[in-house]
Amino acid sequence: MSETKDGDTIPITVEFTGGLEMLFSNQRKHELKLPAKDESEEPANIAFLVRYLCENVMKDPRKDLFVLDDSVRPGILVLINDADWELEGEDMYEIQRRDNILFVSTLHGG
Amino acid sequence: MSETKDGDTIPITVEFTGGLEMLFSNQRKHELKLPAKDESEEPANIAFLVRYLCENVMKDPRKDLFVLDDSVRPGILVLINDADWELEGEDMYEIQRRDNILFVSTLHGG
Amino acid sequence: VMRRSWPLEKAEYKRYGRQLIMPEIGLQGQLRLKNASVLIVGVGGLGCPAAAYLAGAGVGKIGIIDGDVVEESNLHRQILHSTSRVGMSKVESAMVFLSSLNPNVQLTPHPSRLTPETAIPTMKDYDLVLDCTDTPASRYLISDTCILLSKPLVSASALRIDGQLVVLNNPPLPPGDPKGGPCYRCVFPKPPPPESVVSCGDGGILGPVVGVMGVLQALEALKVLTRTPEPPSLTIFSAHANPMFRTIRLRSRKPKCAACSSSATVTAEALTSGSLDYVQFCGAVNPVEAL
Amino acid sequence: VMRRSWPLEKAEYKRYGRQLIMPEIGLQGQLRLKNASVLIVGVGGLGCPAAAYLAGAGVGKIGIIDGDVVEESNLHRQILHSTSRVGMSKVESAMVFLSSLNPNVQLTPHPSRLTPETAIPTMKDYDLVLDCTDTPASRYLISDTCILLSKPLVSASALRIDGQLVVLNNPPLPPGDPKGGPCYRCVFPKPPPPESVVSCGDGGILGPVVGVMGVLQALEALKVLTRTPEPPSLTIFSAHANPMFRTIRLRSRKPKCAACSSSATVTAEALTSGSLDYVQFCGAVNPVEAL
Ligand SMILES: [Zn+2]
Ligand SMILES: [Zn+2]
Repeated sequence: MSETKDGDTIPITVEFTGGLEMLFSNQRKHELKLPAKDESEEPANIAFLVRYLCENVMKDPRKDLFVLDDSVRPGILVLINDADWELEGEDMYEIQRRDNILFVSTLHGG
Repeated sequence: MSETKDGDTIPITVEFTGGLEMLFSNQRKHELKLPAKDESEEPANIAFLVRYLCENVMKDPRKDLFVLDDSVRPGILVLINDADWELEGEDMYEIQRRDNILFVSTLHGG
Repeated sequence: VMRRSWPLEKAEYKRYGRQLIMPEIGLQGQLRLKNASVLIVGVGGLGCPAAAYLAGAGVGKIGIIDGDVVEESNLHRQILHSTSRVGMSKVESAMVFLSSLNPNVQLTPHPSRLTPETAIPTMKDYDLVLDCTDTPASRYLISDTCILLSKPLVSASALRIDGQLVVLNNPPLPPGDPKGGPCYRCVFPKPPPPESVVSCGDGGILGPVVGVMGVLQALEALKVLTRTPEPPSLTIFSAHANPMFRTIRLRSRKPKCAACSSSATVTAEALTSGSLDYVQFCGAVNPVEAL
Repeated sequence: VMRRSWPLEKAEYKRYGRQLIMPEIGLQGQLRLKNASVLIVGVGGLGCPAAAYLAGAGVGKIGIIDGDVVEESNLHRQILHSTSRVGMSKVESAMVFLSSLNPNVQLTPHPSRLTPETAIPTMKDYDLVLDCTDTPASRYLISDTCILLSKPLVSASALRIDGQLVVLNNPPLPPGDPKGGPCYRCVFPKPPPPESVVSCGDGGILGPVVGVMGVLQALEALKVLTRTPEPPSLTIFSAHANPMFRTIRLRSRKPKCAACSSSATVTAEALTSGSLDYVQFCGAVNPVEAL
């Protein structure tokens, strides 16, 4: 996946908050060059981004704290340019250049 | 000033907060089409915007609560796309399409 | 019957003067607050500041529900309590503070945990509910009950240096009405896996972080009581991020939501009969401590 | 000399346990807080919550300065005070609250207004200052003194439904060093015309609005005491705006600033001799009430 040509990547910002950053090397903000096409040569969407993050960015072995059944686990909100992904088409949303994708883990403490 | 051709205006957002909105019909957010050139046919800058606001948008007669000596009065911060205007060239800054210009009156209460 | 010539007592004009002169509140708004009743579920890190500012503002009736007692480890963030009241029930301790801040407020103590059996009778007499609790199970229970009773809900949470705030079921229209505000299940249809849930006891919490969220709950409560509803949004806070606050546009009601849609399966009967087992639903790692 | 084997008392581990387990604070951070001293100038709407959360967090020494007495019209937002303490000095009332919340904190009362003559001796023994006052004159005086004494300053203000927050002089490098954080005069070189200045008494204030700003001051204070400085920014808050919070990037030190540049005219001599007349400088409409 890292062998795509330079023109074939999309620059995006991915952010983690609510404790999820601990699964991603304790880094809240990641500037990424995401491959423009997924494994089936379809335009990269959120589902592909989640797989890509698991395989290429996440060092923590506890993948189940981020994904479940090939999708983001319950209790994580996905926000595309500061809007709930439900407003944008959920994991079918096709990622655009300079999109900001924010993963928020719900908190329960008080 | 309202007779410029349509292509000769710049769409911008002007916002007022900290009490300044009371001088502008109690409206915090104004979507404006600012003439692209000032009275001397120079590109519109912040100094021109301030004059334009005084003459065309501000209904309140107490102009001295907004301007003093042809500039924004002391105690008002001007923010261009969420940065202090001192970082951008103060009132000489040339306004760009879709700029967000925020006028904040300092508060002193506690 | 003689009509009173002044809608507020003389001392109330004095006490609330700084709010009364604001066009955003005014006499009208102050009377709405005086006639309102708010239930605060949990007087911990969130509930303490929320209760203080709502009592200060002159909300007429405030109910407080909590089953815990004050511990020394609470005091860095639960600022209504005090060292000499360690061991007292949190509800009783909060009553001491709130009645000395504003004796005009009618306080109702509920010194026990909210359960599916007690939720409807406890919550039904209030206009508005604040979720200041700390488990997923209690959050689903409170949201479901608010839908069943048509109450708006101000929900906040905090952990370590992060916080979240959302106003739910506002406007509080009947289940099936898509114009009502979303509920907790619309936003989180499935509970998080129990191993992903971290409490403040386990993960830690910085006092001003949960404090900010609690004060914002009080503010949202005042807005719900005095203004028209705004589109649903989630405020997320992170003390070391820049900017610290971020506001997210949320979805409207989910067409198939288990609680607030026309095909809802959460009913008053299911709730009170105990057939909705929230601890089971949330799969608590340690069910004894949950809810 | 025998070295103690534990850097904190047993009761402190218990009390601060929820902070100690966080990597952002830890034992190191807690010890920094314990060894720190913070001066809170003004225990009104901002100072009350700021003082409560700093005392809760275990800041070792807290000084409180205020010349006012508690009034009934304060209580909707100044939640440290209470109805039975109306008429007591605010400093004394705050001491009652804070010592009962956390008896480990060493409290120093300064029951009088800060003046140009008293500013340096009052502020010199503290590590950090919180400006929780309510006039332009006091804001310039506190900022100037912080520059002269090389103290970082956490400044907040509020009116009606709006609030502002800024950390100044952080890092607190000597005047003339452009790497130091900007001061109040860098951001506001000239005072506002007096007719544009509105107090909370005249304009009104919503309790949770000033409350949020005060809690955020406590948070910024904890960050100054335990973390490296961040680039200067101004947080602006407006309760009815969407989003409610906005963060603005601020300028660095102004090369010709009257207080913090190499050509500064604000000196310790000028301050203590009374030649800097802040009330005059700010042109108070009603000088008796200013400062
Ligand atoms: Zn729902
Ligand atoms: Zn300066």
